[in-house]
Amino acid sequence: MMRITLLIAANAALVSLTPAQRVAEEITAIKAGTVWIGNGKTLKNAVILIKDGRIEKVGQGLEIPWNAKVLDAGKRWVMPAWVNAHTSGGMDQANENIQVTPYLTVLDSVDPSQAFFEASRRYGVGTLHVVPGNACAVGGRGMVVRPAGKTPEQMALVLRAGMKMSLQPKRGSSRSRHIAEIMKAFEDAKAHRAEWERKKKEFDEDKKNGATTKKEFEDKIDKLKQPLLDLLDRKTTAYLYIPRASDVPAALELVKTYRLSAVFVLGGDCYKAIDLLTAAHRQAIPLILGETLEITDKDPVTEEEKIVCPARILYDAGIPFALTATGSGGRGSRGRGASGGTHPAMAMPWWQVATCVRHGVPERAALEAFTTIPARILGLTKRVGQISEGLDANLQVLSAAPMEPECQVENLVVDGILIYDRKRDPRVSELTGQTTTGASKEQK
Amino acid sequence: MNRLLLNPLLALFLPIASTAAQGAFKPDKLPETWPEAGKTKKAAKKPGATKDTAALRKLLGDASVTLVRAGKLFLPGKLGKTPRIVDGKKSWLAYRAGGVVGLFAAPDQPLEIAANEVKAKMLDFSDKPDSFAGPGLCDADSRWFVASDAGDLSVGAKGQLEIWQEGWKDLVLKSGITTVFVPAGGAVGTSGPGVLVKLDPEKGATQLGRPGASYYQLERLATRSTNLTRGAVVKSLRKALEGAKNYKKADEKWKKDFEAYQKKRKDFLAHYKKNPLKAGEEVKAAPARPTRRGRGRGRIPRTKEELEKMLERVPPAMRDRIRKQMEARMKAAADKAKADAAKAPKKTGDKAKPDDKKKAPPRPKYPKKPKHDRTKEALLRILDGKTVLRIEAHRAAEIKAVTKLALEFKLPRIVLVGATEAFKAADELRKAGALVVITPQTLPRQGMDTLEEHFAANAAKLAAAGVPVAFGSRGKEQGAMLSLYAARSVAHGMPEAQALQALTQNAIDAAGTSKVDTGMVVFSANPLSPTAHVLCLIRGSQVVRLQGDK
Amino acid sequence: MVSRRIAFGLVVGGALALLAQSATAQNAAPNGLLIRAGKAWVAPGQALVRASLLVKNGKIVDAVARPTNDAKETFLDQADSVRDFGKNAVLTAGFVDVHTHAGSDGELAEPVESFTPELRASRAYDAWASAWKRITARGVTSAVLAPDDRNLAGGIAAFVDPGLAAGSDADNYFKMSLTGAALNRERRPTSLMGAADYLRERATELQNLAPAKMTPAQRALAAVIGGGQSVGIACSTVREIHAALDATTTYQLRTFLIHADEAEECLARIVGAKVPVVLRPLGLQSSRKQLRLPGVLQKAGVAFAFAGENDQDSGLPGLQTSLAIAVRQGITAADALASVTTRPAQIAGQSERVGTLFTGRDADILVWSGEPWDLRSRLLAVIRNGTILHENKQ
Amino acid sequence: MRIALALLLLSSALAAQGDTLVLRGARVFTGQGDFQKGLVVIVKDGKIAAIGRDIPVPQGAKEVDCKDKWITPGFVDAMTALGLTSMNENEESNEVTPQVRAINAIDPEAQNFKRAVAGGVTTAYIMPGQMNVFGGLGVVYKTAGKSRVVREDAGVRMTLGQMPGSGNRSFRGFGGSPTSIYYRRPNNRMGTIWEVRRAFYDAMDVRETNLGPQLEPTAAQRVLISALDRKMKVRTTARHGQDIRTALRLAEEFGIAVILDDATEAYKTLDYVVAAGVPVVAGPPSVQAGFDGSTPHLDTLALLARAGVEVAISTAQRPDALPLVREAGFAVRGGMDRAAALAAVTSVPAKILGVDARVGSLDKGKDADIVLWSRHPLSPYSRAVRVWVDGVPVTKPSR
Repeated sequence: MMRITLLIAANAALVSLTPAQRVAEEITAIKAGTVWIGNGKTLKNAVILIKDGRIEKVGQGLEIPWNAKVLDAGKRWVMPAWVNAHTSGGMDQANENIQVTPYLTVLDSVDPSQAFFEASRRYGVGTLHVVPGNACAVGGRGMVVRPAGKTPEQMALVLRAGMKMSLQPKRGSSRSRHIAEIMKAFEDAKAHRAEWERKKKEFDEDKKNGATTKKEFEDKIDKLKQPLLDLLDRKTTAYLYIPRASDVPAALELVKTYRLSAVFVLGGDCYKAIDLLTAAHRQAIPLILGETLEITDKDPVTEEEKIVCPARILYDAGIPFALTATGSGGRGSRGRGASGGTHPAMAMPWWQVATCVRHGVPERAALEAFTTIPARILGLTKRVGQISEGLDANLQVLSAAPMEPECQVENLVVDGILIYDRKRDPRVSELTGQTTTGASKEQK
Repeated sequence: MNRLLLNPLLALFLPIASTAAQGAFKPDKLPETWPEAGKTKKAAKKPGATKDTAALRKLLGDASVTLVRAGKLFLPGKLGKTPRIVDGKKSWLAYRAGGVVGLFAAPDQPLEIAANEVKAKMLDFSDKPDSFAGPGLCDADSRWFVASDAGDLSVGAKGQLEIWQEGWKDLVLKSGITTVFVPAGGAVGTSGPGVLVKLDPEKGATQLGRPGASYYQLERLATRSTNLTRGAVVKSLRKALEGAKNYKKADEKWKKDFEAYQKKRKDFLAHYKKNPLKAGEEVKAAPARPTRRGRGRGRIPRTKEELEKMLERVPPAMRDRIRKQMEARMKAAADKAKADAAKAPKKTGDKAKPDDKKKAPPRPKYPKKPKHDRTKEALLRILDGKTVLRIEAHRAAEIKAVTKLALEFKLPRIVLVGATEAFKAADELRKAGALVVITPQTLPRQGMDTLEEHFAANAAKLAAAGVPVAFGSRGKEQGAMLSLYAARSVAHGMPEAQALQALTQNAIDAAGTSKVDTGMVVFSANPLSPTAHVLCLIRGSQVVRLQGDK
Repeated sequence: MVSRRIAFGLVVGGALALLAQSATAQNAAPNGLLIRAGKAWVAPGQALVRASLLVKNGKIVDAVARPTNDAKETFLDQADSVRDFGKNAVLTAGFVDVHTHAGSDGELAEPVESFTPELRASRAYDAWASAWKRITARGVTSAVLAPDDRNLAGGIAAFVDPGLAAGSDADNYFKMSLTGAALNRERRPTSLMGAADYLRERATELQNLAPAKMTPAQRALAAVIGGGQSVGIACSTVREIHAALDATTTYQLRTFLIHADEAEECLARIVGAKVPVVLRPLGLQSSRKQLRLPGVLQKAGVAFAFAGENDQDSGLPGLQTSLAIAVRQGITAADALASVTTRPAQIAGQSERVGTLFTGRDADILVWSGEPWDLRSRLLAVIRNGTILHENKQ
Repeated sequence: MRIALALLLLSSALAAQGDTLVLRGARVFTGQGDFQKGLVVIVKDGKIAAIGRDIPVPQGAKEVDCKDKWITPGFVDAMTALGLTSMNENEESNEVTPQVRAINAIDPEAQNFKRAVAGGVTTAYIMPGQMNVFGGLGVVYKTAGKSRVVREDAGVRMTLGQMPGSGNRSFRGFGGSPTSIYYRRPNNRMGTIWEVRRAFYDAMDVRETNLGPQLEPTAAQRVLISALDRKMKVRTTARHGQDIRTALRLAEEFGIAVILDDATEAYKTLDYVVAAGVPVVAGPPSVQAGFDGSTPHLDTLALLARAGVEVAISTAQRPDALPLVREAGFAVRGGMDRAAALAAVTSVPAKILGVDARVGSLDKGKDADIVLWSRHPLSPYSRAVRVWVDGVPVTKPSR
């Protein structure tokens, strides 16, 4: 029951969208040329039936009800919408300047009207796990959102998702002081709880011995330290950003000493510590790769430069990985520095998948890195990531197979609502001279 | 646990696991771990005939032993013994996984021993007259495996090294360096321990056990500071060491308070168990001590003399204005006191309170536990002598200040790095039992009068004065040239055995973990000469034989 | 009374005599000095065991190997003073530093104009600068003072005996530089393209110009084009080396490269051009590439020599360290010794005067306590033109 | 180890020069039209000996199996700064330096050559930077192999817009010392055009008044005279709409053979460009930030191709451009059809540079610059499996 009311609220909100998103129609059936299910299988000329925002049935030759609102994607590809497991886009200020702020949450700073969400719709991203930035030791709680909705609450899929942590020291402070601050925060939280338990035990003793007449123990654990204690009790998962390969041992040690349930978000050259990453994988720590998928690595002895793809190295080591678009790629072009700075194209998931395939990762593994694996990391395998019965209707319609150069995201359906149509995208018409009604502008 | 060590004296008798035996620290006598450098004792016995043939027979039966014979054999001086270069024809050098076992005289007549009994490996290079066998060399201050933007390793080098860096293989194969010590270093203050890294052409680089020397960075006083202020450089270290001592004292005090608290707690509960509180009553918390706030400023003087004494501190121009204000306040205070006295009821002097209330003990206050502080823990390990204190100092005044501090705090083992003007403070260094790591890379700063070819002459003079010396390359590729730079000290008068000792055992001692196996290396010539290259490497039981220089 | 005055006279007389004697020893070469030592590297790879050398008025007369230690040499009668340095002393020829700016830093570059071919370094040579004393104490008996790397065409280098005034015939090779130091300045040319174009412009001017009408600058350039005077081109990156070799082919120059740090990447072109290379001295500050370069050049068969540069006190003796590190990198001892004696002499075109201990050469002799490339051996004495310049007693 | 590699390549070059190659079984794009099945390519002595359906195969030829792979001629990048230190490498002592030659400053071992050849580009036009009004003479240069120069002095570079003036200081108050060489004209677009006109008029004076030896044209004027006689192409960098129209006006005024470079805002002045019939070397379509104030569009190349303009795709000396084959893929995403996009990186730039007799297409007698792709080259998944330059394999078979 709660599900439906939430849906209606979301539906109403979608319709009255900001002017930029004039597209919002309910879809209950999709005719598709080929459907990439998500577990490697593809169906030809299939029909997808949607009821109450969930996928009701997927199959060939299904009978479409007469009053269904149909989206005809006859000759096109239909895929599950991308799932981005770790991004700090969509907020104008992603970092606090105090190192340890576990009590903050992105719910207060996500801005639905940001261009980042418009770009996510254009690139076919259906689910985003928005977390604070990389500059704080303990950044705060993230949340899983969909790129449509007027307020953060309406966009939310999971209000309280992972806790963001980062081993990236602030400018000026050293790597070691950064780790020491994280440890100190954990030690303080533990000491605070130990003190609270001691006082409670003494209160019970007093009560038993009649030394006090109060009914029960009034002190409470400090609300600011509770999130850290949840981390220690493995109630929340820590998304730990590791900037460099030499930080991987420190990350593993942190996870071991405080027995955290963690997800490692790997920075540029973490692929060099591949044996430590295999150990992490064996401890069931999921790995997420950043945007730098082509790094020019200079051989110290022969000084030859070769292009290295971390995704290929993880694939060769048999470690499943998730890909992400951290939302920073889009902002202006960045020179391809020696460490392979991100090219603006890297903000588009299809380009990251293509880069991995070019470096030898099979297409299925690359596509799953943006669909089923991030869904599993976020624990939403029953909601997003695949096209199968019971899951949310998060689908994207592509103009051609991902391997074709002409492949574009034509439509994006989230929760059964069509929220993006390429022909009615103001930004595309501005960049290609066609007016929004398809006529080309240069006749003017 | 180690914080429970009582006072340093007790430390002498408790067997400290990780370091060699700690001799009682008498400033004049050299602590046992540092070899008697410079003053070569007359070799009592005939060279080569150190152990008799029975020991040799026992070793031959031991599979883990490797016996090496070459043109010349070098035995480093450990635990105070002097290093010796021995003619290889007449003796064998025995080596086991833990380190060099010793020199054994080759028996004149061949030993009758059954072939199958001989399980030890025998390597005979004595056919090459100028071949040379000795322990692997060690670079006392290397920058290998340091991340490119390391900036600072103050939590200690162990967690921060990029152990997968390549390019060090020719270091091992060409110049026989089998171990490097990567120091921590960072902003002013205590930094974590450095790391000894074992280099093996096959198995790659591995970091060795619990790191030893922890590094202290003195303030970088402006170069314009004069000799007078330079002594103050050690002020921050002194404060830190004293802080560590107080930390230990506070910890012990907390233990005692905690026991007292538990006792008080027990009888507090017992008392209320006998006569529990009635509803609504509460135990009065112990009366809080009046805080100091508000007592100093704005005090109103009670008598004329107090007023005059206070006015002395007031600048003369304002004195009469302040005197008028104060007198007005004194008068108002006096009137108020009189009014209160009149109003307050006379205190009844009766003692009729029920005895159990008077006897009722107040709720005991839990003693505040001192916060856990990692830096102070590190400094305590330095005070106990478990880790070596490693300080970079170049000027004579700084070096003298550091040695004075070491004597004052009875630090058994300190290492000075760089020490460009150490030759001026040679006897202070010898008294403090310090080891000096000479880094040829660091150019002398202005304001220092250095000798011609500064680092070689400096090393030779220190060795002559009995101060143990080690060499550090402070770089990556330059590590391969370390033995050449040590050779330059030989040209300045340092005996060759001392130079080799500086490249092997002293460098390991400077790393703070004295029990380290740097393996055995057989060179084609004396490692100090540039024509030397590595013929054979032995580490543990594994022998790597190299054909010429690949 | 009297005795005191006489004694006083004697003392003064003695001092004067002593002074006179040491003065004479300083400049006029003793006729017939016999030097005995354990070994003499008469030329790289050629050793005389138990050698004794006869030196007469600044030239080497004869060098012979004694059959036994105390056998008498045939020419013993000609020598009127004998110096025996002991049986493990080693004699070598004096080191030749083919590219140095010692003693006259700052005066060896014309900051305003980049193309100054007519400037002569011999004008900026300060024989009495203290730097020369330190350099001779480290074994350099003849050097070439070259203009700085900060000009496209710096001028003409000067072959000098450190400490002695330069003769009129001191002019040596022509110095050019294509390094960044010469180009990124606010004057023409500012880039390699500009430099090639500027050179082409200056060269075309000379084509139809009679020597009489040439300005000194043009005459200096004309002497170089066509292979007359040898040219030293300073270059370090691959692109600069290629530009230098292009200029060599277009104007048929007799070139040798100076520094050529990235020679390893364009080795094929250098081997093809058959040009010698003058390398930076090896020492504490050398990078991985510089340490590897001598070995690479020797394997490819490229002749190389070590320059002393300005050899500021880096804590190690200049050329001897380059020798030791070269041998450690795998260069044969003879080849390494040649790279500081005979090859620089060939490059400076003075191989018939310095570089070896053959008869008729200048008596520039170094006496070592052991093999020169072993850093454990000290320099016992430096003899230049037959006079013992420097001796350390230790 | 590096020398061994260099020698290996050298020796393999000599050895391979001799043996002939036969490439069979792949879909082949010859330079025009679309991919054709069943074509066999035979390579001998660094040249394409024969190409066709069923042609006799000389015995002793090395068979290269190219089953279900795609073959294209080596790509030609018509505007690059490969081997130069940066895209702004110029002789900055003077604003008009048409006589300076880029070939003097090329480092043949530069890493960007290796990256280019790994992306399938075998020939590149290298020209000086954009900081001078007249940058200098470019060179058509092979990105690998032994003999690298294809055509010297293949065009003089003229840069319009703000870039030539951006380094200069206009008046003393601006903190520049008058003696510095950068205290000079031009300082804006008008100044740049004025410098162009002055240079051309000086060259015309010298050309008309043939006074013999006294007034010999300087090297710079000789280049401009050959441009005026249409013997030398003028590569004009014009990004802004108004710069494109100024370039076309200068072409008419002086009768010079202009090639438009980088033409970012060509979609604004499409009719003028079509009318002028001038070839265009367009910039990389994947780059979203314009230069010099211009605003790029995704479909510029599609519009130019559809309007019949002779258009080539290049990386336009931009450090943030993707490899050329990816830029062609982005052009297709912008609406350009595949055959036109492939031609725009092979035969069309070769024709514009005047080297189509040797490179740019797979015909008999042309250089054997061949690239073997794992998929259709324009697909985002494609990878250059093997690249041959002059019949010699220059890339290690990639994983």
